[in-house]
Amino acid sequence: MVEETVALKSNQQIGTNIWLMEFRSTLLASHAKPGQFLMVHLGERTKDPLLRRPFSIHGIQDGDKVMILYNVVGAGTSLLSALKEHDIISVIGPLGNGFTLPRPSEKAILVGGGTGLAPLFFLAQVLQKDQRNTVTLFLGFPTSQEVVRIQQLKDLGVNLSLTTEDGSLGIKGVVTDLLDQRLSNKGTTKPVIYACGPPPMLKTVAQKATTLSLRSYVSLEGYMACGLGICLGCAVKAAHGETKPYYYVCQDGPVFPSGMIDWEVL
Amino acid sequence: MVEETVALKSNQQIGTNIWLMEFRSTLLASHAKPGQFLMVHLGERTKDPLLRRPFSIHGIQDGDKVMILYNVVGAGTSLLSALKEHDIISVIGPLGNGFTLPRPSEKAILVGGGTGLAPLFFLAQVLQKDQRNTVTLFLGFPTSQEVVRIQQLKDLGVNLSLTTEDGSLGIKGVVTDLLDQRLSNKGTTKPVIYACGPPPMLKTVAQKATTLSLRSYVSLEGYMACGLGICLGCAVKAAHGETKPYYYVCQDGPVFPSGMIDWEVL
Amino acid sequence: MAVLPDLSVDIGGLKLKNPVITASGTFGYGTELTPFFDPSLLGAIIVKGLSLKPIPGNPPPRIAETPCGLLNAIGLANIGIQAFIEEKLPMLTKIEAPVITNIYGHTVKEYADLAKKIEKVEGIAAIEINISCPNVEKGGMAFGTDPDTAAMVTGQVVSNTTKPVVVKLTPNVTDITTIARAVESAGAQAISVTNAILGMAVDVTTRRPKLANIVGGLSGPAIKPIALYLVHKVVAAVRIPVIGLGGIMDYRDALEFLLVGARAIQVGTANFVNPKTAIEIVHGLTDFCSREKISNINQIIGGLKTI
Amino acid sequence: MAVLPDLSVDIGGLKLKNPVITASGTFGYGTELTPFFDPSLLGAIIVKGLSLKPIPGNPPPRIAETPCGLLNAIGLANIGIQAFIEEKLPMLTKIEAPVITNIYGHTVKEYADLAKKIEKVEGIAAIEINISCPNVEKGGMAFGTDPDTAAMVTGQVVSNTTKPVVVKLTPNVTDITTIARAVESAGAQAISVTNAILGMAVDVTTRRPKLANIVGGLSGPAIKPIALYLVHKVVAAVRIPVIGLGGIMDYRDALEFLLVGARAIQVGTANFVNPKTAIEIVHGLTDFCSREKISNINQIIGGLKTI
Ligand SMILES: Cc1cc2nc3c(=O)[nH]c(=O)nc-3n(C[C@H](O)[C@H](O)[C@H](O)COP(=O)(O)OP(=O)(O)OC[C@H]3O[C@@H](n4cnc5c(N)ncnc54)[C@H](O)[C@@H]3O)c2cc1C
Ligand SMILES: Cc1cc2nc3c(=O)[nH]c(=O)nc-3n(C[C@H](O)[C@H](O)[C@H](O)COP(=O)(O)OP(=O)(O)OC[C@H]3O[C@@H](n4cnc5c(N)ncnc54)[C@H](O)[C@@H]3O)c2cc1C
Ligand SMILES: Cc1cc2nc3c(=O)[nH]c(=O)nc-3n(C[C@H](O)[C@H](O)[C@H](O)COP(=O)(O)O)c2cc1C
Ligand SMILES: Cc1cc2nc3c(=O)[nH]c(=O)nc-3n(C[C@H](O)[C@H](O)[C@H](O)COP(=O)(O)O)c2cc1C
Ligand code: FES
Ligand code: FES
Repeated sequence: MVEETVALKSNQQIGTNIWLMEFRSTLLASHAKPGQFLMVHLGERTKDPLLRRPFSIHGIQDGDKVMILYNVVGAGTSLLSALKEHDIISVIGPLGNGFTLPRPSEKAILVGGGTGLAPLFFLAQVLQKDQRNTVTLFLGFPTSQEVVRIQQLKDLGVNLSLTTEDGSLGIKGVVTDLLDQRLSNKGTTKPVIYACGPPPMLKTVAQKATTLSLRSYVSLEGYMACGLGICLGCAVKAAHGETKPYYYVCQDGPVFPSGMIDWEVL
Repeated sequence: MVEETVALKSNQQIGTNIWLMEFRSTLLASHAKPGQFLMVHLGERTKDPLLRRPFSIHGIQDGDKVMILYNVVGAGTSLLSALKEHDIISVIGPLGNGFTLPRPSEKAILVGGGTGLAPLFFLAQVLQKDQRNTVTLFLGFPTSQEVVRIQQLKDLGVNLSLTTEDGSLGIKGVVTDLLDQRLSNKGTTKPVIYACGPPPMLKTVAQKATTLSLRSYVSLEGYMACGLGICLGCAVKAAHGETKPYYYVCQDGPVFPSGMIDWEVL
Repeated sequence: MAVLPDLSVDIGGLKLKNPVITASGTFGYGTELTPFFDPSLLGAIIVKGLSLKPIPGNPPPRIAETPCGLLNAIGLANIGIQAFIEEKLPMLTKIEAPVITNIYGHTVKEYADLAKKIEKVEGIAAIEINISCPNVEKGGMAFGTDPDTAAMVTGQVVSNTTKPVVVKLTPNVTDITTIARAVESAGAQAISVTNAILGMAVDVTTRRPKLANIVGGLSGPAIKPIALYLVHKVVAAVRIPVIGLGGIMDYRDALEFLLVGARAIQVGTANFVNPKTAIEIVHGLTDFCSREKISNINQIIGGLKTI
Repeated sequence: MAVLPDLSVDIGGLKLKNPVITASGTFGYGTELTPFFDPSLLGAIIVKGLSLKPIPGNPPPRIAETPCGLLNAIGLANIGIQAFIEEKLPMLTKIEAPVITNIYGHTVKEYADLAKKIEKVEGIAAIEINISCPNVEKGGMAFGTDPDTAAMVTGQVVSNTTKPVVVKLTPNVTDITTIARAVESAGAQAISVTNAILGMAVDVTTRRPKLANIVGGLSGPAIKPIALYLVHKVVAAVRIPVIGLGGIMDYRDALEFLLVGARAIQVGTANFVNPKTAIEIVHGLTDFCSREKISNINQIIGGLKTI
């Protein structure tokens, strides 16, 4: 875990409200694991918004280029989107546990909703490099307007399927439909599921995994003040029977085996 | 008085911590008088700093181009300096009274300390256009590093003299030295003095003007919350014998005949 | 086209066409911002706090900016009730929105005298009492920090006027509900929450307080969470309507106050940042209600979901 | 080269090598931020508030951001004093800065029991009492809102320990000086001002409070002017040292508190934004003193010029 001041290499809008930020950091690039995140400072010029913002590491390229894929949803991400090449930001990371990689024998299915794609790209990068098994990636978006990074994913060689809610691209429906379809296909070996996206989607994934006794990992987005385990702000309720009443997303997660979480209250 | 949302035409650093901002506004350009000011919003992305910042109108060019010359001294001006061409800001103006122009028979001496130059440039523009009398402009700066807009002033045709405190450009000393020298020169008609700069400089100018019974106008920089006469925040103490205990810089000023102000407490 | 939502609210007998009011001391004497919008479109206008005699106010600096906030120690500068009635009110009566005078005194009697003076004047719709000022008879603690004193001031004003009386509470108390109940019992028709919060700031370069008065009142977005909590508490404690204010910058902030139960809201410091704030909030609330198919703003008031 | 300025201060018998302390609840159990800097370089470390039994804390959401501020309702989640002593303290004793435990109870007896437990433990330099928590025996009003209760808690802790006792006051009172004097009389060696200020926020989209607990404590730069004013008042009211905190983000903020008379300062919310804040303040104060030719930090403390 380090705090680094980096100069942006680029920060570009690549979809409706979606931006890709890139900077170089040998330290972060060499230590980061898929599923880990960064706490990004919004700049020295203002104290509002006050807190850093958590973003998954979207991918590592050319050995030292770190990428963040983000949705502009509020004041903080709006400030970020105004940054230009050469602007300086402070980032802390890599933080959190990251995804537990599949065993060589296991097939991975990655399920992403919207910018839930962010950490899955990095995971796909790493898994494809292994070349043990082709990664299956299911992505869902509201409309074709939000669909980004498709060519880059294809270049990785993943087995990609898309849904949009309005049917403007890929299959009409939600991403968990694809998962349903795939899991009803009994022939193959039991896959491990890796999911990131809005809570209702993760809940559906978790339920399916439980029903079919599959291993599944979900990446959660709790509200965070510090990202460092010192504020105890990012609590999520642990499932009944777990040893702790709450887990802390920044320390115990952001990736959890889906069975560890109490989905009733999420 | 209008509120206008304008797109920046340019916003460039032209000296140590000194920036020049330009935007087009036919409305402001056609109504503004030298000595009036604008309240500039710092952008929608943040509430810190909260308040608009007051800046003199530095000049009008090409009929509709409004200029602001500003010193980056704190958080607000730092935010402003980060704005780029095409960025949008809201400005309110023209505000305040502006300078009372000299009578045709009178000679004007303009005295500026540092960014006190800002409103004097506009005044010089207007007076030179009149072509009645060549304007005399005395400017003082800490060092040559802060000296800006000299060529443009020369282009206006003003009679310009410079001081720097370290002697790195022009005459070594402070700008009121030039005024002293000029005023000791009894030959000419009584000039009207227009001054803008730090309070100690203005005080010196005011004292000289009183001693020599000259008309002199000073442009003050009080702390302002609104600039519109509704907060009563920008009070300055009126001289003994004035009808009001306080004047309000945004309404009664920012330009005052120097005799109206109580210089003891400024 | 859809019917416009009904934004009107009733504040202790005073009917407002919408719940947006400008806060005392931040809207001048009522007409200064007409270059920006027509104040007739607002729910009501509260003018600068008035005293019996003109008050010059504090020496400068009177204001200082703090993170997301504004500290002020204007010293209640005002032209006095008489000059207000003679010089300002005639212009104000042309505005088709109720005009509320905000008053303060140094003694209980001064409040009563102000009420008597205002009672005789047409064109003033209601009185808001500022009880956050020092009680010179009681060692300078603010009238609003003690329930008995607050009730006494309220009672004196109520018994000297037939106009609705709104009491504006100070936030600088241990339990605001005891003060709220005291002024309610004393006859207040409504309560405004909150006045500015005591604060200070230091210029580390000069090692001087940033305000000549040392202490000032903190307002603006910084105090919004505190104001919202106080409104929430007062709403639960009294039956009379509560007007919420403190840091409201846009219609979403206004909605927060309405949801916790404020019957109307006031816009203060925001007027300085964007003089159109109040009217933009009226439009924002109208659009919000239309979008959410809310026909009457009262359906939102107190609509906070807590389970 | 010039001699380094002496930044050491004395807080009720506790010698600190510099006046920079980390605030309870914002620095974990003391070692979490060692990847960023060596906590031995700080004046002292105050750990997360501890209770007799472990407390799971409130349901989420526990935090919400407000303009220049942070609302939190962590619910005083902690592992309990016993687990702290067994699991955390051994690591902490390697740090060469005094460790202060922050404690809270639901009853006066719980405070006394905590003091007894801590008294037996080496490696804890002092006790800070959090009296901003609800007194379950007295209807849930915070211990710190009533001078007698505040004094009683203080007295019970003081009589059960030989370690210096710091009482951390709540800002949510009408007159903080009466509480300050009460705890001073009850034997407190120092006073911390201030804890977080009560506040709330509403998500207008869901119409729900942003905190599951509805109400939370506001901290961060938004409250700095309020905190500074409270410190200014308490400094004038007591003889014992005052530790100032609330919204301190950099050494200039720290200087504001020292100038109004705080003998030391605490860094809270800022640790979340920049985990190196505390050490940067130490460096900032050192540089400031060198620049201004101040050989001893005590020359700054209380150095506010008001005339
Ligand atoms: C571990 C982790 C990894 C993340 N990775 C990414 C990523 O790779 N790309 C990306 O676009 N976003 C990611 N997020 C979410 C991102 O942090 C938030 O969108 C961002 O902080 C919003 O900041 P803002 O100031 O723009 O919005 P705000 O103004 O703070 O909020 C705007 C809206 O977003 C909601 N919101 C804000 N923060 C969160 C949050 N943490 N969780 C859920 N809702 C929130 C608010 O309730 C509000 O409705 C991640 C969050 C976590 C915790
Ligand atoms: C009518 C008027 C016209 C002005 N015209 C110009 C201009 O043309 N060009 C220009 O560069 N500046 C001008 N100023 C000053 C300018 O408004 C301030 O420098 C600016 O607001 C500082 O904002 P900030 O956030 O960067 O600094 P802050 O962080 O607010 O303050 C930085 C430092 O500047 C001081 N300061 C801030 N505001 C003022 C003020 N109003 N008066 C005196 N000191 C202040 C503070 O005490 C502090 O030491 C004018 C001011 C007024 C009232
Ligand atoms: C410059 C200024 C002057 C004020 N004058 C008065 C006043 O005369 N009477 C009064 O009751 N409140 C006065 N207030 C308090 C405001 O009406 C309001 O209660 C407070 O600012 C909180 O609201 P806000 O955060 O929206 O500004 C004043 C506030 C400011 C900033
Ligand atoms: C997340 C969080 C947890 C806190 N926990 C405690 C605590 O356990 N005990 C305590 O006395 N104060 C606690 N506080 C209050 C801080 O110690 C401090 O008094 C307050 O935040 C104001 O300082 P700041 O603005 O620098 O944060 C907590 C504050 C925050 C933000
Ligand atoms: S975000 Fe602070 S503990 Fe997780
Ligand atoms: S700045 Fe508000 S009255 Fe002058």
